[in-house]
Amino acid sequence: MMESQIYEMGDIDIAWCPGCGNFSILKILKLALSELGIKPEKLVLVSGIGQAAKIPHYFKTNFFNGLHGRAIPPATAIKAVNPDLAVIAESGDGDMYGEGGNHLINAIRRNPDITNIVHNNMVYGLTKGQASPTSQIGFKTPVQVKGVFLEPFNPLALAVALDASFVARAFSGDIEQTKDILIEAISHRGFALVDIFQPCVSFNKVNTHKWFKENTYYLNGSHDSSDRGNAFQKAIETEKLPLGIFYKNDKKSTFEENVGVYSKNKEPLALRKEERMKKLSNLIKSKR
Amino acid sequence: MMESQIYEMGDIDIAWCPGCGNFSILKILKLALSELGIKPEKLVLVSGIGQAAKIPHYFKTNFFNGLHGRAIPPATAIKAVNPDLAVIAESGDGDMYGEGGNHLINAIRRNPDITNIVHNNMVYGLTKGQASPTSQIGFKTPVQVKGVFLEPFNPLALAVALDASFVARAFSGDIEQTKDILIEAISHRGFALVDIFQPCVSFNKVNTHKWFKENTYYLNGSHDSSDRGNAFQKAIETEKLPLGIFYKNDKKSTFEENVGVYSKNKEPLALRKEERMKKLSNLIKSKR
Amino acid sequence: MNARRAQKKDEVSVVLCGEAGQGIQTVEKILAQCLKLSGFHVFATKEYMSRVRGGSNSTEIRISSKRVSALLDRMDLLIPFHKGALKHVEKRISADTIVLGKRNIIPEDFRLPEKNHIDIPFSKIASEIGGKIYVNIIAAGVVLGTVGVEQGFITNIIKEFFSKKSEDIIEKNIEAIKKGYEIGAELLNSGKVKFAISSSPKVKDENLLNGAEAVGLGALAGGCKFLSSYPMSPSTGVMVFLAQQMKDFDVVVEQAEDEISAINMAVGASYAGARSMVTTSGGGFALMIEGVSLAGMLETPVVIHIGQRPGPATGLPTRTEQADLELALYSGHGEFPRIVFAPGNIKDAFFLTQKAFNLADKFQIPVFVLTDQYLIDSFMNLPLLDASDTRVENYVIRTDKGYKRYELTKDGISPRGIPGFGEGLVGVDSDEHDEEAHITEDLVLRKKMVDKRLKKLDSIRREVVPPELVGSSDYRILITGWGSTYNVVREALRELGREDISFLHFNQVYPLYEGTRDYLKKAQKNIIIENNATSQLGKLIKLNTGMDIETKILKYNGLAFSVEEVVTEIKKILSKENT
Amino acid sequence: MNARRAQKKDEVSVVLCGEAGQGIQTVEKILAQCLKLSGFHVFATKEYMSRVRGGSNSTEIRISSKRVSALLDRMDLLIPFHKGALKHVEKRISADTIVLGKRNIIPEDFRLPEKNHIDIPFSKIASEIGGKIYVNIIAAGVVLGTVGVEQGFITNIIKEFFSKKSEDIIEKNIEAIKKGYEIGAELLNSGKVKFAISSSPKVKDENLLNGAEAVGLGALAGGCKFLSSYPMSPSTGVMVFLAQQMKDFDVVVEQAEDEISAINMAVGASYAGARSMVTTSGGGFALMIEGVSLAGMLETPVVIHIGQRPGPATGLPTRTEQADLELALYSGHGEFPRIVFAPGNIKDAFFLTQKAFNLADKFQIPVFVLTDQYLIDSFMNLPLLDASDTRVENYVIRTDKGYKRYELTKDGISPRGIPGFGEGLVGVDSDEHDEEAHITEDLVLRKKMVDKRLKKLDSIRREVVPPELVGSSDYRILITGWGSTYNVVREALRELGREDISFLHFNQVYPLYEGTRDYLKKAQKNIIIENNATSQLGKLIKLNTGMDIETKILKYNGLAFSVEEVVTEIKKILSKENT
Ligand SMILES: Cc1ncc(C[n+]2csc(CCOP(=O)(O)OP(=O)(O)O)c2C)c(N)n1
Ligand SMILES: Cc1ncc(C[n+]2csc(CCOP(=O)(O)OP(=O)(O)O)c2C)c(N)n1
Ligand code: SF4
Ligand code: SF4
Ligand SMILES: [Mg+2]
Ligand SMILES: [Mg+2]
Repeated sequence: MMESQIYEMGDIDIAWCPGCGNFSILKILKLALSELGIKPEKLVLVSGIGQAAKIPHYFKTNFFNGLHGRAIPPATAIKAVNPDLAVIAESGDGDMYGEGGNHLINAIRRNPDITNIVHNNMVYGLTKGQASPTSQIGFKTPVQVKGVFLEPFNPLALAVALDASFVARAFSGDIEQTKDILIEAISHRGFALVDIFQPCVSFNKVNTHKWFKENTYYLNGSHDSSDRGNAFQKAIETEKLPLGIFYKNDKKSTFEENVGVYSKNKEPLALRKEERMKKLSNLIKSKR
Repeated sequence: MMESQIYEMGDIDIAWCPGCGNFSILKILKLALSELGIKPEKLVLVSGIGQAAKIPHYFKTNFFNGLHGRAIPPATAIKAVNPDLAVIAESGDGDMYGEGGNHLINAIRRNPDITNIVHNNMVYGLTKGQASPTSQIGFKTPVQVKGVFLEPFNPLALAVALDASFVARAFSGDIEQTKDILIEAISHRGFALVDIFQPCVSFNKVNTHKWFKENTYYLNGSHDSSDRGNAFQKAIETEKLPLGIFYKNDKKSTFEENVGVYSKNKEPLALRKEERMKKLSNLIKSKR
Repeated sequence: MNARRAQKKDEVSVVLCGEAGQGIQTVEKILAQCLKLSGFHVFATKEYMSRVRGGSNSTEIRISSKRVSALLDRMDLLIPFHKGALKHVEKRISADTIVLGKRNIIPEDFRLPEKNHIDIPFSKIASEIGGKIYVNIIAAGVVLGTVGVEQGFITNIIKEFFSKKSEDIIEKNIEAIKKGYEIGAELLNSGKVKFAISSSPKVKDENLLNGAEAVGLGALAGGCKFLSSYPMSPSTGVMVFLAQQMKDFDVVVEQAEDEISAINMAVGASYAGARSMVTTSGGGFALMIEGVSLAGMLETPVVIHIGQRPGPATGLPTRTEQADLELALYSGHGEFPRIVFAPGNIKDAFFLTQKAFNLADKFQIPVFVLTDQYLIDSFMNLPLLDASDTRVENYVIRTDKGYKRYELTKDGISPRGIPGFGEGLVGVDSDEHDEEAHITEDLVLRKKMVDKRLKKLDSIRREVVPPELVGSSDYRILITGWGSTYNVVREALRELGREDISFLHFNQVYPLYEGTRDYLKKAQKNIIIENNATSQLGKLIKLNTGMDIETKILKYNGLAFSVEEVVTEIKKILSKENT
Repeated sequence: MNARRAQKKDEVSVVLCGEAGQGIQTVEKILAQCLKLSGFHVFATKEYMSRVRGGSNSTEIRISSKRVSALLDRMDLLIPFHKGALKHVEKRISADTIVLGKRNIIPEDFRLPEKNHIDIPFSKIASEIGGKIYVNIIAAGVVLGTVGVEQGFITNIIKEFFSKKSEDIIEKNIEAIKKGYEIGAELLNSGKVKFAISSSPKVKDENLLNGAEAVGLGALAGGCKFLSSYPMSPSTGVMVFLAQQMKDFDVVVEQAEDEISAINMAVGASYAGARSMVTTSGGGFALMIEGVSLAGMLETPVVIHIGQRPGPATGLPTRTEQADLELALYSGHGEFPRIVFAPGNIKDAFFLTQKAFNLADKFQIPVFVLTDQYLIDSFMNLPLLDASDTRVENYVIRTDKGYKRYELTKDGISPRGIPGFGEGLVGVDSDEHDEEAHITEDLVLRKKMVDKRLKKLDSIRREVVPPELVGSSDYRILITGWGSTYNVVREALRELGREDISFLHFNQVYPLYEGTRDYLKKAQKNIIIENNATSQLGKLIKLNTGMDIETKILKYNGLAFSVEEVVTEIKKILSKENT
């Protein structure tokens, strides 16, 4: 086990609000990664835009801080051209479930071996408090003046419905459990979705730390995470929201395994020195 | 009951291939609408781009033939500003589930009172035979040279997962059953997804009329379409693919009901003559 | 930097600087309101970081006996709310700047003469009242005191402002502002600050608006019934404004799942007969570009408000720039007409936005309103807008049986019907289509349809809003600009006091006014001023007039031009001219 | 229209016209291959509707003793496969056009002199062989016979072409082509057609390529390892080509869920060190525009192939146009450098695409390759491309511990590392950032970073591919064009045979070649030719040179220019000149 210090940036200015759940997630992720012994040089953090998406700036590693809603496509591609890298796509709920909804669906279908961490604060933080796809019915904001009336987006049910290979939910307030879930998710071979409840102290006065504590519980040992129907039932529970690993499907092959370039040669495509000249000449000659 | 003749365009050149399942869907839709007595002037067909999406050109009614993947947003808006119109968003599987995936998710969340008909031929027809999101594993195309390896998109499971208000699957080969399903879908108050299996005789030599016949069966009378868990189990069946109405949730309010402009005044917003001058003056004055 | 000295005491520039979350924006609002209602002219503008807490943000409030409307570098009073404040505005501190606050808010390594510092124990007073949160209200009180606002007003405004809070909190805020006021008044009376700003009863009745509100009001005046957008700084304010009006006005305001949905919804709503708009910023607009082309092909009106901010990509989300002109001009694949407005001030933002709706409907095209963070976030008082100067011109017809949506007409404009209104059927099609909107591969018709769409430009050109010439028509030097630089350049020219320099300001940038070349030709020297790095208007002018304005004043660090900066830059150019 | 007569029998233009689904494309391929392998020069181009069955499509195949490479209106032989055919190509039928087929394929109301019709009972022969599907193979045989191809070849080619079919089907196809060949040979021998096309052994060894293949080969030559795209006519061919090569070349080809994903994947792959590209068309590209800006901000290379088609919106999906130049030029919010290539022919499509990859990597920018449906779908023989003329230049470094991705350097280009290669850490950021790619609100640094990115333009300008001057450098009249009009204009000029007219063709349109103005200045008269309605290159030239090319030859009905059309247009201009 490495020291999580290895990821520290030193004395930097963090743009998050004091008390924000993002701090815990940052800390937990560092703990999980160091426990897994993943070196900064072998890791790429990919994020979009939002408060959560600032996480790579507080993390000493390789990173790709792309566009709002678009963390998943570059993460998928990075893993495909260099499977030696551990790749984490991480952003907020607006980013991943709103703007990026179509990519989430298709990442599940592609099943790249990446981890998808979503800071779910049920609000748009960076743009100052509009509803996010996961905002609860009745949640009032300057735009949703009468309160949200759209059915909240259920990422877990969606992921189970599309037979995602790993589906979990965690809470930023629980260091140990969340760390364990992240360790499992990152170790998992295939696309792993981890939705993390995260209090936003500035713009979400409804779903607070206390609210999450009171409205969640952990799936117990008897939950069979290989049973899709069961996972679905848990995913649509609303009375209290279950935490833990809902669903796992270990039988799926990954995108990298399927793209074809690694069937004979395991060297990362990005680093491969290919001698094309001859093949190219032959190909040109064949076009006669 | 009106004559379905009312929707006929007369002697026109239809761009579909002889034998294509689209012809049946066109016919069935005309039958369903005439049975419902919906007049051409009160109907808007909204489509994207693709073979299926050409349907408004073979239909005498109002229509909005928009961009590939973008039928749902204009359909939602049209219904919102004029709820007196019956609005149908209709396109192919690539259009609705590929390019337009994010809009499908959010149409389910918004629940506008529109019908969403998807011609699911499991292939991109108009662009000449690439895989669509619903193409089956192993399906070979000029782009998917080794066959599709992405998990096929399951629209029904997704819709049930997001608690869509009406979820059904039909087959273009079955005129009567499909007509009945469409009648129910169009009559349903709220967003109704109808995925219609449709053979593409030119580019899908796997999922043929015969294949659909052999690999589908109808949900029987005992299926409880109000039970979400049950609907989910049916939606993820793959041995044989069920047809019929999987799920209905009648308790949801619609987008039009929620947007606020119809709470006091039922007149379509688009046709309303509003006297703004005074209100505007007052508002301006209040900004002091 | 400080071109002007604080001698002119009939005008004061107050700068508040603190962290995000310290409530500077509350103070800004209260001050602007109190001052305006007291009859002072006021202008408030801010620059802030893309974060919710911490960092360093500043707001400038100009208070004056005369109308004020532009950013100054000059700071007469500086109220720092955190330690980083002085460093943050360091370059703007002059020999006349007076810093109000405890000594310890001034960093040790900072050399500030004693005479430039007035010790006010904000925190201590706040604690006595009930907590640190009152610091900013006390500060507001101090400002009001130093400029001599009548005390009577203040209590009422505070009451209204905090009306949703508890009695106790309201009381404490009143106490806080009063405490501050006493301190300020005492500074004024004792001569420690030397302001003599006179108030005018006329100002009291004026509007106090920022750019976002002006665009929003313009949309309502233009008959907007549908707005679909996705939040994005700095454009969100327009969506928020309209959302707040939903109770009184018949308008649907929907937050879309993404910008693509937003524009496609807006085009759909418009097809069905509801005037519609989107509000976004560069990156969000980039996602709408296929939709712009759709509107062009469908000939379906839509108004697009772009609140510009610095790019590329995410860039600086809360900063200002004028670098999306070319993107708007050339957005959309294929060729079709459009109009681009770029209001120079708050009043124009109102009138041009409402005009945008009429023109979009008249010509059945996308119309752009380009603002930027500086304009959107700046407040000022201005003569009451007159709603009766606006009109929702109707261009929708009731259809007959044989209605053809794309009937070929002489001017390219086909009478526009909407579904469900009349006997006819209304189709629109993103493919090339025939007069009835059905898909066609008739290539003779294709050419006719392209010509039809482009022909509309002739009529559009006939209605171009001409640029405004500020200054004498007998100029030797002409400065050309567009959009939000209007008031800054105007004031800079007043400051320079040179009769031979005039300013040509474009409120409409496309189609470019036909007489532009004549204006430029008349000048011995042309200068262009733009808040971007590549002079995008300059290029458009060159394209349209063949004239290359080589002398450029460009700024692209994310901030707006200040008056002094423009003065300095012009002087530099003049001095080069003389050598 | 028919400027040239069919006297010159060393060259023949054959047009096949039928419905989609009747197999014209198969005939086209077989013919092109057989003819080229027989040593004839060949050029094949098609126009077709956006449908899978029905409608009316046509393919022109030029067969010649000399190199041919451009669309003609002239039809020496016309083989109609359906009743609509003659109507479809009506305007191109001349007194010398010979129609091959049953009388009943000619519509009753169509006046076609007996001498212009040769009766061939295609269907009947086909039925005898085994069914209607052999009609087109018989037709191919007829063409091969009329031009005197050696019979030996044909059998082998048919065998290879149908190698995946059953023995029986292969046999029947051979029988069909032979039957056709006999008919054709008899026409030739009997003098009913008077062709005397000579073959050259050199041609046999040449390449036979279409534009899509050339771009695909160029990508492989440029080191492309990753392509992510969404199908869209006419650009899909490039994706298909690369997908077919996946077994031999290390390249990931992924069909993305939408164009947004495609470009973001491509940028991601490139960040990680795999040269990447996307292929799309106008509407798909419109969705990539935020991604283009991302590449600009991240300074991450990406090659963007746009196969242009007529817009706006869906427009005419299978037709051709040159109307997305401005969209490419100004795509992306904010300001950053780029390069735009527009290959004039198949060879250039290969070399410029491979060059695009090197330049994208060298300057860390997006590089565009603009083609169009006409270029993409046209086949021709050309001297064997030489792979050894290409090189994958490496610009990626192994990083050290203190590596900074955006190190400020003199020329704005920072050494580029990739994650997992070296000791350093590699970050990229779409916000404005510091040298280590961390988000910054340091506005002094902001300006430096804008300057850094824009400064790269200086180096980019130094490597501009100059335009090619076709014709004498001593011209009086200069025609300027870009992209796929190259060969058509070239042949038109040859046809005109005027020494005082030259053609300036741009393979690289942006940055525009510095010496452009000099070329234009030298001409007494300038003419611009573009396949669009608003003269987009003309505007770019005006912007860069101040010179307005007022005489324009524009076409925007969805078809490419034909040689005759260009000749006619030039003549019209010349005759106006003389009056
Ligand atoms: C294309 C685009 N649209 C909109 C935005 C503005 N924007 C930035 S962050 C954000 C949402 C933030 O919400 P979320 O993803 O939940 O992250 P949080 O701040 O709550 O962590 C939005 C809408 C953008 N940067 N780009
Ligand atoms: C933005 C955009 N991308 C791509 C295309 C090209 N395109 C047209 S139809 C189509 C897919 C058609 O498949 P589907 O929606 O399943 O309809 P089908 O033809 O099978 O009925 C594509 C990719 C387009 N028109 N616009
Ligand atoms: S706004 Fe909310 S999510 Fe963002 S940093 Fe503050 S508390 Fe956290
Ligand atoms: S290509 Fe397929 S889907 Fe399209 S019309 Fe032909 S058979 Fe139908
Ligand atoms: Mg959030
Ligand atoms: Mg399909």
